[in-house]
Amino acid sequence: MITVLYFAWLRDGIGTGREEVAPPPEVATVGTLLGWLAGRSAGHGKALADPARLRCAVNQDYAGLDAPVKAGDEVAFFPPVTGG
Amino acid sequence: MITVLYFAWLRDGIGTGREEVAPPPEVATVGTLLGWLAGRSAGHGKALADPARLRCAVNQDYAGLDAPVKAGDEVAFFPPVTGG
Amino acid sequence: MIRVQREDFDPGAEMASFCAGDASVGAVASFLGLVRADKSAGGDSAVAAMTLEHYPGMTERQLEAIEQEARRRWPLIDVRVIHRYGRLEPGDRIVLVLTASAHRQAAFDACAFLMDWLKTKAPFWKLEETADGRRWVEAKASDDAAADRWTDG
Amino acid sequence: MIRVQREDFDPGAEMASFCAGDASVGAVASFLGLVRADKSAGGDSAVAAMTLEHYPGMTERQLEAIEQEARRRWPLIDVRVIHRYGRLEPGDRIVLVLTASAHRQAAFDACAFLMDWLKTKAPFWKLEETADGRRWVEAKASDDAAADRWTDG
Repeated sequence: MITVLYFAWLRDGIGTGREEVAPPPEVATVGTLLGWLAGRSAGHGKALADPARLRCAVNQDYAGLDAPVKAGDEVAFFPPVTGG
Repeated sequence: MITVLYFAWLRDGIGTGREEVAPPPEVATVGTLLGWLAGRSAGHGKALADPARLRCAVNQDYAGLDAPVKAGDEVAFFPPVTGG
Repeated sequence: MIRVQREDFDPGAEMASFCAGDASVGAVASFLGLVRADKSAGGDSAVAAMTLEHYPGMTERQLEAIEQEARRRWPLIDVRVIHRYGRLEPGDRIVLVLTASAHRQAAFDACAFLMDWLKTKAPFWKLEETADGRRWVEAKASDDAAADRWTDG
Repeated sequence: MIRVQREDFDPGAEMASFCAGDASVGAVASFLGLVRADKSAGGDSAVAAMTLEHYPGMTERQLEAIEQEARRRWPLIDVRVIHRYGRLEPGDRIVLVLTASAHRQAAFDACAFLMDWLKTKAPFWKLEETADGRRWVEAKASDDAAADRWTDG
Protein backbone atom coordinates (compact mmCIF):
# COMPACT_ATOMS: atom_id res chain seq x y z
CA MET A 1 0.00 0.00 0.00
CA ILE A 2 1.04 3.58 -0.69
CA THR A 3 -0.29 6.38 1.50
CA VAL A 4 -1.31 9.34 -0.69
CA LEU A 5 -1.92 12.76 0.85
CA TYR A 6 -3.58 15.80 -0.75
CA PHE A 7 -3.47 19.38 0.52
CA ALA A 8 -5.21 22.71 -0.09
CA TRP A 9 -7.33 22.85 -3.25
CA LEU A 10 -6.29 19.35 -4.28
CA ARG A 11 -7.92 17.98 -1.14
CA ASP A 12 -11.01 20.12 -1.74
CA GLY A 13 -11.27 18.86 -5.32
CA ILE A 14 -10.61 15.20 -4.59
CA GLY A 15 -12.78 15.17 -1.48
CA THR A 16 -10.25 13.54 0.82
CA GLY A 17 -6.87 14.43 2.28
CA ARG A 18 -5.61 10.88 2.55
CA GLU A 19 -6.06 7.56 0.86
CA GLU A 20 -4.30 4.20 0.95
CA VAL A 21 -3.86 2.82 -2.54
CA ALA A 22 -2.44 -0.38 -4.05
CA PRO A 23 -1.61 0.49 -7.66
CA PRO A 24 -0.45 -2.16 -10.15
CA PRO A 25 3.28 -2.96 -10.32
CA GLU A 26 3.91 -0.77 -13.37
CA VAL A 27 3.18 2.28 -11.18
CA ALA A 28 6.75 2.79 -9.95
CA THR A 29 7.30 6.57 -10.19
CA VAL A 30 5.56 9.74 -9.05
CA GLY A 31 4.54 10.45 -12.63
CA THR A 32 2.96 7.04 -13.26
CA LEU A 33 1.27 7.17 -9.84
CA LEU A 34 -0.16 10.59 -10.72
CA GLY A 35 -1.59 9.24 -13.96
CA TRP A 36 -3.06 6.21 -12.21
CA LEU A 37 -4.61 8.34 -9.41
CA ALA A 38 -6.16 10.68 -12.01
CA GLY A 39 -8.30 7.77 -13.22
CA ARG A 40 -9.82 7.03 -9.83
CA SER A 41 -12.63 9.61 -10.04
CA ALA A 42 -13.72 12.73 -11.89
CA GLY A 43 -12.52 14.77 -8.92
CA HIS A 44 -9.10 13.13 -9.04
CA GLY A 45 -8.93 13.64 -12.79
CA LYS A 46 -9.66 17.32 -12.57
CA ALA A 47 -7.43 18.08 -9.56
CA LEU A 48 -4.46 16.16 -10.92
CA ALA A 49 -4.82 17.14 -14.59
CA ASP A 50 -1.96 19.63 -14.77
CA PRO A 51 1.31 18.42 -13.21
CA ALA A 52 2.81 21.88 -13.72
CA ARG A 53 0.44 23.23 -11.05
CA LEU A 54 1.39 20.50 -8.58
CA ARG A 55 4.27 19.79 -6.24
CA CYS A 56 5.05 16.33 -4.89
CA ALA A 57 6.84 14.95 -1.86
CA VAL A 58 7.85 11.34 -1.26
CA ASN A 59 8.33 10.53 2.42
CA GLN A 60 8.24 14.26 3.20
CA ASP A 61 10.99 15.31 0.80
CA TYR A 62 10.30 17.11 -2.46
CA ALA A 63 10.35 14.74 -5.44
CA GLY A 64 10.08 15.08 -9.21
CA LEU A 65 7.83 13.15 -11.56
CA ASP A 66 10.53 10.56 -12.22
CA ALA A 67 11.20 9.82 -8.54
CA PRO A 68 10.56 6.18 -7.60
CA VAL A 69 7.62 5.19 -5.38
CA LYS A 70 7.05 1.85 -3.72
CA ALA A 71 4.78 0.18 -1.19
CA GLY A 72 5.08 1.77 2.22
CA ASP A 73 5.88 5.24 0.89
CA GLU A 74 4.00 8.38 1.87
CA VAL A 75 3.40 10.39 -1.30
CA ALA A 76 1.90 13.88 -1.09
CA PHE A 77 0.51 16.11 -3.82
CA PHE A 78 -0.11 19.80 -3.20
CA PRO A 79 -0.04 23.25 -4.84
CA PRO A 80 3.03 25.50 -4.69
CA VAL A 81 3.36 26.60 -1.07
CA THR A 82 2.16 29.97 0.25
CA GLY A 83 3.29 30.19 3.87
CA GLY A 84 5.35 32.81 5.65
CA MET B 1 33.57 83.76 17.19
CA ILE B 2 33.43 80.22 15.81
CA THR B 3 32.71 77.29 18.13
CA VAL B 4 35.08 74.41 17.32
CA LEU B 5 34.39 70.91 18.66
CA TYR B 6 36.75 67.91 18.72
CA PHE B 7 35.77 64.29 19.34
CA ALA B 8 37.46 60.96 20.08
CA TRP B 9 41.25 60.89 19.59
CA LEU B 10 41.25 64.46 18.26
CA ARG B 11 39.98 65.68 21.62
CA ASP B 12 42.50 63.51 23.44
CA GLY B 13 45.34 64.90 21.32
CA ILE B 14 44.28 68.55 21.47
CA GLY B 15 43.39 68.40 25.15
CA THR B 16 39.97 69.98 24.85
CA GLY B 17 36.64 69.10 23.25
CA ARG B 18 35.55 72.66 22.62
CA GLU B 19 37.07 76.05 21.99
CA GLU B 20 35.76 79.42 20.88
CA VAL B 21 38.03 80.96 18.28
CA ALA B 22 38.19 84.24 16.36
CA PRO B 23 40.36 83.54 13.33
CA PRO B 24 41.41 86.33 10.91
CA PRO B 25 39.05 87.20 8.05
CA GLU B 26 40.95 85.15 5.45
CA VAL B 27 39.85 82.00 7.31
CA ALA B 28 36.58 81.49 5.43
CA THR B 29 36.44 77.72 4.71
CA VAL B 30 36.78 74.47 6.64
CA GLY B 31 40.17 73.91 5.01
CA THR B 32 41.63 77.31 5.92
CA LEU B 33 40.18 77.01 9.44
CA LEU B 34 41.84 73.61 9.78
CA GLY B 35 45.21 75.07 8.77
CA TRP B 36 44.81 77.99 11.15
CA LEU B 37 43.78 75.73 14.06
CA ALA B 38 46.80 73.45 13.42
CA GLY B 39 49.08 76.38 14.32
CA ARG B 40 47.56 76.94 17.74
CA SER B 41 49.61 74.30 19.60
CA ALA B 42 51.77 71.25 19.05
CA GLY B 43 48.80 69.11 20.05
CA HIS B 44 46.58 70.82 17.47
CA GLY B 45 49.27 70.46 14.83
CA LYS B 46 49.67 66.73 15.37
CA ALA B 47 45.95 65.93 15.69
CA LEU B 48 44.97 67.96 12.61
CA ALA B 49 47.96 67.10 10.44
CA ASP B 50 46.24 64.69 8.07
CA PRO B 51 42.88 65.91 6.70
CA ALA B 52 42.32 62.49 5.09
CA ARG B 53 41.93 60.99 8.59
CA LEU B 54 39.40 63.64 9.63
CA ARG B 55 35.74 64.31 9.06
CA CYS B 56 34.13 67.72 9.50
CA ALA B 57 30.65 69.00 10.23
CA VAL B 58 29.46 72.62 10.01
CA ASN B 59 26.38 73.28 12.12
CA GLN B 60 25.93 69.51 12.57
CA ASP B 61 25.91 68.63 8.87
CA TYR B 62 28.85 66.93 7.14
CA ALA B 63 30.99 69.42 5.23
CA GLY B 64 34.00 69.20 2.93
CA LEU B 65 37.22 71.22 3.13
CA ASP B 66 35.88 73.89 0.78
CA ALA B 67 32.66 74.48 2.75
CA PRO B 68 32.32 78.07 4.01
CA VAL B 69 32.60 78.91 7.71
CA LYS B 70 31.66 82.17 9.36
CA ALA B 71 31.26 83.70 12.80
CA GLY B 72 28.54 81.98 14.78
CA ASP B 73 29.06 78.59 13.14
CA GLU B 74 29.62 75.36 15.08
CA VAL B 75 32.44 73.47 13.36
CA ALA B 76 33.34 69.94 14.48
CA PHE B 77 36.35 67.79 13.61
CA PHE B 78 36.36 64.09 14.35
CA PRO B 79 37.60 60.71 13.06
CA PRO B 80 35.48 58.52 10.76
CA VAL B 81 32.58 57.27 12.86
CA THR B 82 32.45 53.82 14.50
CA GLY B 83 28.98 53.48 16.04
CA GLY B 84 26.34 50.83 15.56
CA MET C 1 15.27 25.68 16.69
CA ILE C 2 12.04 25.14 14.78
CA ARG C 3 8.54 25.45 16.23
CA VAL C 4 5.32 24.85 14.28
CA GLN C 5 2.32 25.64 16.41
CA ARG C 6 -1.30 26.70 16.40
CA GLU C 7 -1.00 29.04 19.40
CA ASP C 8 0.32 32.60 19.28
CA PHE C 9 3.87 33.52 20.32
CA ASP C 10 5.30 36.59 22.06
CA PRO C 11 8.01 38.16 19.87
CA GLY C 12 9.38 40.19 22.77
CA ALA C 13 9.71 37.15 25.03
CA GLU C 14 11.24 35.14 22.18
CA MET C 15 13.78 37.87 21.50
CA ALA C 16 14.58 38.21 25.20
CA SER C 17 15.31 34.49 25.58
CA PHE C 18 17.20 34.21 22.29
CA CYS C 19 20.95 33.96 22.94
CA ALA C 20 20.53 35.56 26.34
CA GLY C 21 23.90 35.87 28.05
CA ASP C 22 26.01 34.74 25.08
CA ALA C 23 28.59 37.51 24.72
CA SER C 24 29.90 36.10 21.44
CA VAL C 25 26.73 37.45 19.77
CA GLY C 26 27.20 40.86 18.20
CA ALA C 27 24.14 40.91 15.98
CA VAL C 28 20.57 39.62 16.16
CA ALA C 29 18.32 40.05 13.13
CA SER C 30 14.63 39.24 13.22
CA PHE C 31 11.62 39.10 11.00
CA LEU C 32 8.01 39.06 12.11
CA GLY C 33 5.26 38.35 9.58
CA LEU C 34 1.65 39.33 10.28
CA VAL C 35 -1.74 38.97 8.62
CA ARG C 36 -2.57 42.22 6.82
CA ALA C 37 -6.14 43.50 6.75
CA ASP C 38 -5.71 44.90 3.25
CA LYS C 39 -4.10 41.80 1.83
CA SER C 40 -6.16 39.95 -0.68
CA ALA C 41 -3.92 38.38 -3.25
CA GLY C 42 -6.71 37.69 -5.68
CA GLY C 43 -9.49 40.20 -5.36
CA ASP C 44 -10.63 43.58 -4.21
CA SER C 45 -12.18 42.44 -0.96
CA ALA C 46 -10.40 42.89 2.34
CA VAL C 47 -9.26 39.69 4.02
CA ALA C 48 -11.50 38.94 7.01
CA ALA C 49 -9.41 35.97 8.08
CA MET C 50 -7.16 33.27 6.70
CA THR C 51 -6.52 29.67 7.55
CA LEU C 52 -3.00 28.33 7.27
CA GLU C 53 -2.97 24.66 6.41
CA HIS C 54 0.25 22.70 6.69
CA TYR C 55 1.67 19.20 6.20
CA PRO C 56 2.53 18.01 9.71
CA GLY C 57 5.87 16.26 9.78
CA MET C 58 7.07 17.55 6.42
CA THR C 59 6.78 21.13 7.65
CA GLU C 60 9.15 20.54 10.55
CA ARG C 61 11.44 18.46 8.34
CA GLN C 62 11.70 21.14 5.66
CA LEU C 63 12.16 23.96 8.16
CA GLU C 64 14.93 22.01 9.86
CA ALA C 65 16.59 21.47 6.50
CA ILE C 66 16.35 25.21 5.76
CA GLU C 67 17.85 26.02 9.18
CA GLN C 68 20.73 23.63 8.49
CA GLU C 69 21.31 25.22 5.09
CA ALA C 70 21.45 28.67 6.69
CA ARG C 71 23.95 27.42 9.28
CA ARG C 72 26.05 25.93 6.48
CA ARG C 73 26.11 29.26 4.61
CA TRP C 74 26.68 31.69 7.49
CA PRO C 75 28.48 31.51 10.85
CA LEU C 76 25.34 31.56 12.98
CA ILE C 77 25.37 31.25 16.74
CA ASP C 78 21.67 30.47 16.92
CA VAL C 79 18.52 30.32 14.80
CA ARG C 80 14.87 30.31 15.85
CA VAL C 81 11.92 29.87 13.48
CA ILE C 82 8.33 29.86 14.76
CA HIS C 83 5.48 29.38 12.27
CA ARG C 84 1.82 29.19 13.14
CA TYR C 85 -0.99 27.29 11.43
CA GLY C 86 -4.76 27.41 11.80
CA ARG C 87 -7.18 30.31 11.54
CA LEU C 88 -5.69 33.79 11.81
CA GLU C 89 -7.19 37.26 11.64
CA PRO C 90 -5.75 40.59 10.47
CA GLY C 91 -3.03 41.75 12.85
CA ASP C 92 -2.30 38.20 14.01
CA ARG C 93 1.30 37.00 13.97
CA ILE C 94 2.19 34.28 11.45
CA VAL C 95 5.94 33.74 11.57
CA LEU C 96 9.01 34.82 13.53
CA VAL C 97 12.61 34.25 12.42
CA LEU C 98 15.56 35.14 14.66
CA THR C 99 19.23 34.81 13.72
CA ALA C 100 22.30 35.52 15.83
CA SER C 101 25.87 35.95 14.65
CA ALA C 102 29.03 37.77 15.59
CA HIS C 103 28.49 40.17 12.67
CA ARG C 104 25.50 41.99 11.29
CA GLN C 105 25.77 40.96 7.65
CA ALA C 106 25.58 37.25 8.46
CA ALA C 107 22.60 37.80 10.76
CA PHE C 108 20.75 39.94 8.19
CA ASP C 109 21.47 37.71 5.21
CA ALA C 110 20.58 34.50 7.05
CA CYS C 111 17.30 36.00 8.27
CA ALA C 112 16.29 37.09 4.77
CA PHE C 113 17.39 33.73 3.35
CA LEU C 114 15.32 31.80 5.90
CA MET C 115 12.22 33.82 5.04
CA ASP C 116 12.77 33.50 1.29
CA TRP C 117 13.29 29.75 1.42
CA LEU C 118 10.53 29.19 3.94
CA LYS C 119 8.13 31.02 1.62
CA THR C 120 8.87 28.65 -1.26
CA LYS C 121 9.76 25.37 0.49
CA ALA C 122 7.84 24.98 3.76
CA PRO C 123 4.52 23.20 3.07
CA PHE C 124 1.98 25.80 4.19
CA TRP C 125 -1.05 26.95 2.22
CA LYS C 126 -3.17 30.02 2.88
CA LEU C 127 -6.95 29.94 2.51
CA GLU C 128 -8.31 33.49 2.50
CA GLU C 129 -11.77 34.47 3.65
CA THR C 130 -13.18 37.65 2.14
CA ALA C 131 -16.68 39.02 1.64
CA ASP C 132 -16.57 37.24 -1.75
CA GLY C 133 -15.93 33.84 -0.21
CA ARG C 134 -12.97 31.57 0.44
CA ARG C 135 -10.06 31.09 -1.90
CA TRP C 136 -6.65 29.42 -1.84
CA VAL C 137 -3.86 31.98 -2.26
CA GLU C 138 -1.76 31.46 -5.39
CA ALA C 139 2.04 31.27 -5.07
CA LYS C 140 3.77 34.44 -6.19
CA ALA C 141 6.47 34.62 -8.86
CA SER C 142 8.16 37.31 -6.76
CA ASP C 143 8.63 34.77 -3.96
CA ASP C 144 10.24 32.34 -6.38
CA ALA C 145 12.54 35.11 -7.59
CA ALA C 146 13.45 36.02 -4.01
CA ALA C 147 14.30 32.41 -3.22
CA ASP C 148 16.32 32.07 -6.41
CA ARG C 149 18.61 34.92 -5.28
CA TRP C 150 20.24 32.44 -2.91
CA THR C 151 20.84 29.69 -5.45
CA ASP C 152 24.49 29.09 -6.26
CA GLY C 153 25.74 29.58 -9.80
CA MET D 1 11.37 57.68 15.75
CA ILE D 2 14.94 58.24 16.92
CA ARG D 3 16.18 57.81 20.48
CA VAL D 4 19.76 58.42 21.63
CA GLN D 5 20.18 57.49 25.26
CA ARG D 6 22.60 56.36 27.94
CA GLU D 7 20.19 53.89 29.58
CA ASP D 8 19.48 50.38 28.37
CA PHE D 9 16.38 49.48 26.37
CA ASP D 10 14.17 46.37 26.30
CA PRO D 11 14.05 44.95 22.76
CA GLY D 12 11.01 42.84 23.57
CA ALA D 13 9.04 45.76 24.95
CA GLU D 14 10.11 47.93 22.00
CA MET D 15 9.00 45.29 19.55
CA ALA D 16 5.72 44.79 21.38
CA SER D 17 4.87 48.50 21.25
CA PHE D 18 6.07 48.97 17.66
CA CYS D 19 3.09 49.24 15.29
CA ALA D 20 0.85 47.49 17.79
CA GLY D 21 -2.65 47.18 16.40
CA ASP D 22 -1.85 48.48 12.91
CA ALA D 23 -3.25 45.77 10.61
CA SER D 24 -1.69 47.36 7.52
CA VAL D 25 1.68 46.02 8.74
CA GLY D 26 2.60 42.68 7.19
CA ALA D 27 6.32 42.67 8.01
CA VAL D 28 8.52 43.88 10.85
CA ALA D 29 12.29 43.53 10.51
CA SER D 30 14.64 44.26 13.36
CA PHE D 31 18.32 44.46 14.13
CA LEU D 32 19.87 44.36 17.59
CA GLY D 33 23.58 45.14 18.00
CA LEU D 34 25.46 44.06 21.12
CA VAL D 35 28.95 44.41 22.57
CA ARG D 36 30.91 41.25 21.86
CA ALA D 37 33.36 39.89 24.43
CA ASP D 38 35.72 38.66 21.72
CA LYS D 39 35.67 41.83 19.68
CA SER D 40 38.86 43.77 19.64
CA ALA D 41 39.28 45.48 16.32
CA GLY D 42 42.93 46.26 16.83
CA GLY D 43 44.60 43.67 19.01
CA ASP D 44 44.56 40.20 20.48
CA SER D 45 43.12 41.19 23.84
CA ALA D 46 39.47 40.63 24.67
CA VAL D 47 37.39 43.76 25.10
CA ALA D 48 36.63 44.31 28.78
CA ALA D 49 34.39 47.29 28.07
CA MET D 50 33.86 50.08 25.59
CA THR D 51 32.73 53.66 25.83
CA LEU D 52 30.58 55.08 23.07
CA GLU D 53 31.14 58.78 22.64
CA HIS D 54 28.76 60.80 20.48
CA TYR D 55 28.12 64.32 19.26
CA PRO D 56 24.90 65.40 20.99
CA GLY D 57 22.61 67.21 18.62
CA MET D 58 24.34 66.09 15.44
CA THR D 59 23.68 62.44 16.31
CA GLU D 60 19.92 62.96 16.49
CA ARG D 61 20.03 65.18 13.39
CA GLN D 62 21.91 62.62 11.32
CA LEU D 63 19.78 59.69 12.51
CA GLU D 64 16.64 61.63 11.64
CA ALA D 65 18.05 62.34 8.18
CA ILE D 66 18.82 58.64 7.72
CA GLU D 67 15.29 57.71 8.83
CA GLN D 68 13.84 60.18 6.33
CA GLU D 69 16.04 58.76 3.57
CA ALA D 70 14.81 55.23 4.39
CA ARG D 71 11.20 56.44 4.29
CA ARG D 72 11.87 58.07 0.93
CA ARG D 73 13.28 54.84 -0.51
CA TRP D 74 10.80 52.29 0.86
CA PRO D 75 7.08 52.37 1.75
CA LEU D 76 7.59 52.16 5.52
CA ILE D 77 4.74 52.32 7.99
CA ASP D 78 7.05 53.01 10.91
CA VAL D 79 10.72 53.19 11.87
CA ARG D 80 12.36 53.09 15.30
CA VAL D 81 16.08 53.58 15.95
CA ILE D 82 17.50 53.46 19.48
CA HIS D 83 21.24 53.98 19.99
CA ARG D 84 23.02 54.07 23.33
CA TYR D 85 26.13 55.99 24.37
CA GLY D 86 28.35 55.78 27.43
CA ARG D 87 30.21 52.85 28.95
CA LEU D 88 29.07 49.38 27.86
CA GLU D 89 30.26 45.90 28.73
CA PRO D 90 30.24 42.65 26.72
CA GLY D 91 26.68 41.45 26.22
CA ASP D 92 25.26 44.96 26.59
CA ARG D 93 22.89 46.23 23.94
CA ILE D 94 24.13 49.07 21.70
CA VAL D 95 21.55 49.65 19.00
CA LEU D 96 18.06 48.56 17.95
CA VAL D 97 16.50 49.25 14.55
CA LEU D 98 12.88 48.32 13.80
CA THR D 99 11.15 48.75 10.44
CA ALA D 100 7.54 48.02 9.51
CA SER D 101 6.06 47.72 6.04
CA ALA D 102 3.29 45.93 4.22
CA HIS D 103 5.87 43.64 2.59
CA ARG D 104 8.94 41.82 3.83
CA GLN D 105 11.47 43.01 1.26
CA ALA D 106 10.92 46.67 2.11
CA ALA D 107 11.18 45.96 5.84
CA PHE D 108 14.37 43.90 5.42
CA ASP D 109 16.07 46.28 3.01
CA ALA D 110 15.23 49.38 5.04
CA CYS D 111 16.52 47.77 8.23
CA ALA D 112 19.83 46.81 6.61
CA PHE D 113 20.09 50.25 5.00
CA LEU D 114 19.52 52.02 8.31
CA MET D 115 22.27 49.99 9.98
CA ASP D 116 24.71 50.47 7.09
CA TRP D 117 24.18 54.23 6.95
CA LEU D 118 24.12 54.62 10.71
CA LYS D 119 27.49 52.85 10.89
CA THR D 120 29.11 55.34 8.52
CA LYS D 121 27.15 58.56 9.16
CA ALA D 122 25.97 58.77 12.78
CA PRO D 123 28.65 60.51 14.88
CA PHE D 124 29.53 57.82 17.41
CA TRP D 125 33.04 56.69 18.33
CA LYS D 126 34.02 53.57 20.22
CA LEU D 127 36.80 53.61 22.81
CA GLU D 128 37.77 50.02 23.66
CA GLU D 129 39.23 48.93 26.96
CA THR D 130 41.37 45.79 26.87
CA ALA D 131 44.11 44.36 29.08
CA ASP D 132 46.52 46.30 26.82
CA GLY D 133 44.88 49.63 27.55
CA ARG D 134 42.40 51.94 25.86
CA ARG D 135 42.17 52.57 22.15
CA TRP D 136 39.85 54.29 19.72
CA VAL D 137 38.36 51.82 17.25
CA GLU D 138 39.29 52.50 13.62
CA ALA D 139 36.55 52.75 11.02
CA LYS D 140 36.28 49.65 8.82
CA ALA D 141 36.50 49.65 5.04
CA SER D 142 33.85 46.90 5.05
CA ASP D 143 31.40 49.34 6.66
CA ASP D 144 32.10 51.90 3.95
CA ALA D 145 31.53 49.22 1.31
CA ALA D 146 28.26 48.18 2.97
CA ALA D 147 27.04 51.78 3.01
CA ASP D 148 28.07 52.29 -0.61
CA ARG D 149 25.76 49.44 -1.68
CA TRP D 150 22.88 51.86 -1.22
CA THR D 151 24.31 54.73 -3.24
CA ASP D 152 22.47 55.42 -6.45
CA GLY D 153 24.26 55.06 -9.76
